[in-house]
Amino acid sequence: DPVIFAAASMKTALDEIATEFTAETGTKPVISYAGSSALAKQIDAGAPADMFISASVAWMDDVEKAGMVLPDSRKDLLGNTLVLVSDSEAPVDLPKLPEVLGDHKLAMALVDSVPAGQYGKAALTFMGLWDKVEPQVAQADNVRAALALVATGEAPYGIVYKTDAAAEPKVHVVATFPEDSHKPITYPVALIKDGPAPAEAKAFLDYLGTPKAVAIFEAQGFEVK
Amino acid sequence: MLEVSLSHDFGSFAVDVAFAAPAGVTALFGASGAGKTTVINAVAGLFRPTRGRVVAQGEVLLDTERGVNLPARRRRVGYVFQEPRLFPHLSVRSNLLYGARFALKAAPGPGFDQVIEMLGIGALLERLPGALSGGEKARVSIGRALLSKPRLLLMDEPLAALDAARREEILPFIERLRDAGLPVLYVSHAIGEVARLASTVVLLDAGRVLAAGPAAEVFSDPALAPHLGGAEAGTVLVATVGETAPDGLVRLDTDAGPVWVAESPGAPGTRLRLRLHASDVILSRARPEGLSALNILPGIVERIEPEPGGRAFVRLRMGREAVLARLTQRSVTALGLAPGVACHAILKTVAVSRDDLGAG
Amino acid sequence: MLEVSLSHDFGSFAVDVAFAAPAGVTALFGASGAGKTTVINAVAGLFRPTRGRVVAQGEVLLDTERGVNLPARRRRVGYVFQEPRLFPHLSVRSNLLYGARFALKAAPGPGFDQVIEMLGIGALLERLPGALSGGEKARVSIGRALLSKPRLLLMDEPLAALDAARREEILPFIERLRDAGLPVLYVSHAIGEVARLASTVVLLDAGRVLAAGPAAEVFSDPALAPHLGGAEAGTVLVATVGETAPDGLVRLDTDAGPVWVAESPGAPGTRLRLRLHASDVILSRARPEGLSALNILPGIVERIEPEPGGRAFVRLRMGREAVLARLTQRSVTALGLAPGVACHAILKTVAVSRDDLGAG
Amino acid sequence: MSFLSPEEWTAVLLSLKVATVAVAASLPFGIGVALLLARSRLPGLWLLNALVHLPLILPPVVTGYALLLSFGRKGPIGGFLYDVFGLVFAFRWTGAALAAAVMGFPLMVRAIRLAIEAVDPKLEQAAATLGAPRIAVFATVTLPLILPGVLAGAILAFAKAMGEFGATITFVSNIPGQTQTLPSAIYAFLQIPGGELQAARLAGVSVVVALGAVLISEGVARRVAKRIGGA
Amino acid sequence: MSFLSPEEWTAVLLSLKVATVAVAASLPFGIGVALLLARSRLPGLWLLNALVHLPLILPPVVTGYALLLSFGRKGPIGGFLYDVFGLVFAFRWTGAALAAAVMGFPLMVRAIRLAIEAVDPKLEQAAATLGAPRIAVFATVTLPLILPGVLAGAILAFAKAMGEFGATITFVSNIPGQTQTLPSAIYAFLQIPGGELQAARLAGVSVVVALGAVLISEGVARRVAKRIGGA
Ligand SMILES: Nc1ncnc2c1ncn2[C@@H]1O[C@H](COP(=O)(O)OP(=O)(O)OP(=O)(O)O)[C@@H](O)[C@H]1O
Ligand SMILES: Nc1ncnc2c1ncn2[C@@H]1O[C@H](COP(=O)(O)OP(=O)(O)OP(=O)(O)O)[C@@H](O)[C@H]1O
Ligand SMILES: [Mg+2]
Ligand SMILES: [Mg+2]
Repeated sequence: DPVIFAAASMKTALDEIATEFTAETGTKPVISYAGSSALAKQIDAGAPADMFISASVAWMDDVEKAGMVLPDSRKDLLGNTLVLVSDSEAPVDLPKLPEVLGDHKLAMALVDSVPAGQYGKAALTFMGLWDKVEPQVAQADNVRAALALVATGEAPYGIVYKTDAAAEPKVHVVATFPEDSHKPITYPVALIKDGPAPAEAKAFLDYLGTPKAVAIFEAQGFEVK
Repeated sequence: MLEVSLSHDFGSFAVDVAFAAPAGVTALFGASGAGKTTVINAVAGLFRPTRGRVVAQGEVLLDTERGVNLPARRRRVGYVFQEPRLFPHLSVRSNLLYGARFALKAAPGPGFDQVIEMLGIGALLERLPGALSGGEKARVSIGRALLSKPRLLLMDEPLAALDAARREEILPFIERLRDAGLPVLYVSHAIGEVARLASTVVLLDAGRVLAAGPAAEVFSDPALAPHLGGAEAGTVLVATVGETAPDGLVRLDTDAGPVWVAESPGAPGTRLRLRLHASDVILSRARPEGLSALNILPGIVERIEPEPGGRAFVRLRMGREAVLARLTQRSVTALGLAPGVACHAILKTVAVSRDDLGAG
Repeated sequence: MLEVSLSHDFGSFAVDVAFAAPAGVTALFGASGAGKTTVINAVAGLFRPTRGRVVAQGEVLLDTERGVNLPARRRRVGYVFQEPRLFPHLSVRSNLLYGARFALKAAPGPGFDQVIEMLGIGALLERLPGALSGGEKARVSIGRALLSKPRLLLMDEPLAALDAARREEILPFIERLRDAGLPVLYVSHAIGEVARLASTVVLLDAGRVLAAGPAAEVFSDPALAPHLGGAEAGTVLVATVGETAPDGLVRLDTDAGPVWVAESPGAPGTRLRLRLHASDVILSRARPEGLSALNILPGIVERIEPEPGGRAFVRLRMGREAVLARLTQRSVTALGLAPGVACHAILKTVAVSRDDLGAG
Repeated sequence: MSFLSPEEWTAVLLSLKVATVAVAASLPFGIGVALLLARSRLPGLWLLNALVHLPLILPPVVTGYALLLSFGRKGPIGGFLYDVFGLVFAFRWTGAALAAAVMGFPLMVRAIRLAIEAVDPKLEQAAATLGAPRIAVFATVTLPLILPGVLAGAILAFAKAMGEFGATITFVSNIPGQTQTLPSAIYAFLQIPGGELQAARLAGVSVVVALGAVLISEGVARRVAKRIGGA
Repeated sequence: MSFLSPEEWTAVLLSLKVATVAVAASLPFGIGVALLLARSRLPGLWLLNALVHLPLILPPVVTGYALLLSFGRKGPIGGFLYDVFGLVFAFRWTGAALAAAVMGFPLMVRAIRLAIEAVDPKLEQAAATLGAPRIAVFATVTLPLILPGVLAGAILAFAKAMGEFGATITFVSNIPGQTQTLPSAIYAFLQIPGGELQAARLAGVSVVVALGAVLISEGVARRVAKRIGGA
């Protein structure tokens, strides 16, 4: 069976698609969910993976640079949107964020290393807000943890992906960052050399483009590229 | 005054003991495994028997029936354990002073310097107990109990690890404490120690009291001799210290007649208990002449109790006192001894050692 | 044959000891803290002195100069520690049998049943050591050492925690082992035990050898009496077991004359050592008549050594032997004793106890 | 120190502070809980025992999440502590210390408990017969005798605190200068391609600092043990 | 069991297997290292001591990464073990066990060492005078006496193994049926929107299973300790 290394944030959608795929083909993809960085390093170290779905362009670049990617198999699979969430419903005018925030915390993923954090920092910098909010930024090790800080009320605001915000009833999207404020959010996918089941992996990669799969991705809030 | 009664079943061993200890030293005597330590632990509050009652000087320490069980820390007993149980992390000095800080300031008790001097542990004060010799540990352990100013002293074979000379320095100290009114419950296998210290003896056997009473009675009972070790049977005479002769010998006046001893047991008029080993007493029908033995006491044969191994105990009545002699059957026959026959008991002065003289 | 020499400085205490122990029991005798355990530990291989040499039966166990230091496990000594050191997690039976599995199959040694019977620990076999009484632990510890089939027995106050009766059962067993050729290094504060068992005595004082030699010599040396406890001085006579009379008494033939005893010390012809306590000997110028004492030995006064406290040691020469008597000065004067005077030594039969008879 | 950026230097100091405070503050509780578990016969103690083990059994993230829910400003305990004592854990170094203390607690308790269970009750009995009240027996006999265990527990907890990351970042996030400990900084470097060298550099610092502390405490512990072991 | 999906059920069993194997396989080494650290006077031992502490001091991710680099198929040790013994750790459950063993090792060693340091050398001396060779002394005296410590160490390591996540997922990834342990599964749920309940459910399972094992071993340890403690 094909072994898929996928960013942990895709679990819901990918599990569902895999179930459909199994029903149709009888092939059962084995999906290992972990942080993109861990997965990339494992692939570099010779992990028996057929496919890598990364939440970060940089880590896919890394794997590609290491020569692990099957030529021409890489493509951008999904896109996402960056939003400001809060535990209150009142919409926020982004340029007023520093005032609205006061001396409270703004929850983000690690701004220098985790993609969601990097995108968020870029967006805030682009809008000229970064310097003002920087001291108040609480960086979590991933988007989900940042969201949890908002959901529990520890931080009144947070910057997360739309996909995360959608599933958490305790938070509300109070603003959306303009697309041009940061590099496009992209989830690249690629087939990996020397995997245990290359043919089935290829089939699953193709299946990710079928309308059924696209519908599932979109239901989770992803943009399918 | 100490009253002890307890019963407990360990499964393989059961104790069922009751005795009363008047003031002074009460010796618990008995074979290994007889239950001595068990009894002492119950008095100390370290062992709670199924049923039991311990009353010390009027205060109820334990009464299982009424649900009274004073914790060990409030019983104010000074316990010299059978094994030393020193605190390994504290210096000898801190071990010795451990109990002092919890003791009543006003309570009487020996002083620190006096105790370390008596025990000969002055040079050890800053050492840790770990590297002490067996006897040194035992001495520190005695000192620790003494310095806690107890109102009752429990001593479980305190001198077993010590040499005769050292023992000779510690015993008078215990005697002085006893004479100052401190009740002592004393376990020992050395009958000399017991005879010297104890006014009361409780003889234990397999968890039961075999005999209990004044030391004189218990020790002169030929029936108990096997439990005491036959060689150790003897009589205890009540004596008063008399004149000291120019040659240094001291006359003790007893109901059986004067006895000259070489040890100085106290000022004239002091009342003492004098122990005569039955094996040390020689009998003669006629009054012997020209012997080195100075003590010749006349008496009447009262009872002859044959012993296995060709020996016999002969009890001589001398006024209100009685003296036990241990002879061969051959001598009994040769001398024609029989109840009612008059004869003399011969006793060497030097056979009376310090161990045989206890304060009355 | 055991040769021991060692010197070591603990800072507060220094040992510097050398002695040779011929076959039989060698007693280490000395006050608490004299260094007895230290010496024994060096022989066992548990303590490595700065300089030292230990040779047992020709084999070098330790020689610091030549860098030889046989580990304890290969010395095959049976060590009865001063404190019991039983394995707390093993039953009494497993403790006893611990050494057996490592012992040479062919080595001689007492049997299991024999040992537990002698020690009276048959009922304890399945118990854990934790809840044993002090004396029970001591006995198991003795058994454990005996059952390891050692070629050398080290016993550090093995009987200190035991009652007289139990001691009386164990001592003959040790005597038998000794007679079977097992060398024993024996520490005890009980001079009776030492006199009975030991052919050689090493007297230690503050880490140094004060006297070493045959037991008879050490014990009859009046100069050493204070170190032994004055009451314990005495003479050791070489004796041969003679006839047993119908009344059960046994005649021992000595160079000083016949001595009747009540204890049965062995078959006729057996050679023994007979210890006479100086305090037990009565002197008379004329041969006394009609006394219960059966043993009357004629002799000549050889030396009179006054003692403080109005006493004196009188040495009587009797053929090739000498007997020490301890009298009051008053008696010395009254009897007109002086070197060269003929007199009789009177000794009670029952005063010779089992403790005073040791195999030659 | 040019080898470390000022921010990293701050992270090093913060890690040390967090670990030290975590150990110091949890030690009394650790001893108390160990005593209860080793000595008490209360019926519900298995629950306490279970609770103590939880941070070991659960992934650190879960523990961090649980801390957030209970000790957060809106959490039941956190709210109470804030209202009554003005204590705030969220986004503060105190929170990092709390997380580290909780994560190290099972290790600390276990070591101390092991030591308590090895104490010879006969010595405590001896102290009692000498008139020592229960607290004095503990302070003068039990505590000195378990000192090697207490130190071992403290060392384990300290080392754990120096390395703790999952629960800490989940609970108090990563605010440079306030809650960014060394492990967070290391983690951050591992999240960017090519950050391994940087991560290794910080890991090296962490190892030197923490091991230094551990080995020094070891020395102390060894001396203490020797002193007592002479018995 | 409908409460758990078949995959989750597999993860539970795998976690138990991994933890058990990790503890069982590392125990001999743990005892050996503890013995060395407690007893030996070799000069370089502080290094071994440091090495043992490392997994505690470093963030688990770093340990996992270090394992990946050295025990991976391309790593120096991993390559050697594969070439010589055919042993593969990377991306196998054996690797998860290795990671768990390494992470639990400091805890195990510390507990055992504490127990060894508390053994009365006089008992070992007694065994030696009775002729017991060194190994026999260890097997018949030392080992039984440190059993409570060994059990405590094993329990700590087992609990840790049941909760280990950072090093495991970094080293062997999170492959269902092969390397997906309970903590990895919990982690995965925590990474997706609305996964908290699922995570909590699995955490509950983990707690029940691991605590069950821990409390049972506790009972055993307690009985052992009591047997010896009677001394
Ligand atoms: N490691 C050590 N450091 C300092 N002094 C020591 C050490 N070991 C023993 N000693 C001292 O050496 C002396 C002799 O000790 P040892 O145990 O040999 O005495 P002992 O003759 O057996 O006495 P006891 O009859 O009391 O058992 C003691 O004073 C003891 O305190
Ligand atoms: N917890 C227990 N379980 C079973 N038996 C016990 C327990 N405690 C004591 N015993 C037994 O009770 C008996 C009496 O013990 P104790 O310690 O009182 O004896 P002792 O008279 O002090 O003997 P010793 O002179 O040898 O010290 C012993 O046979 C001992 O084995
Ligand atoms: Mg006892
Ligand atoms: Mg000694």
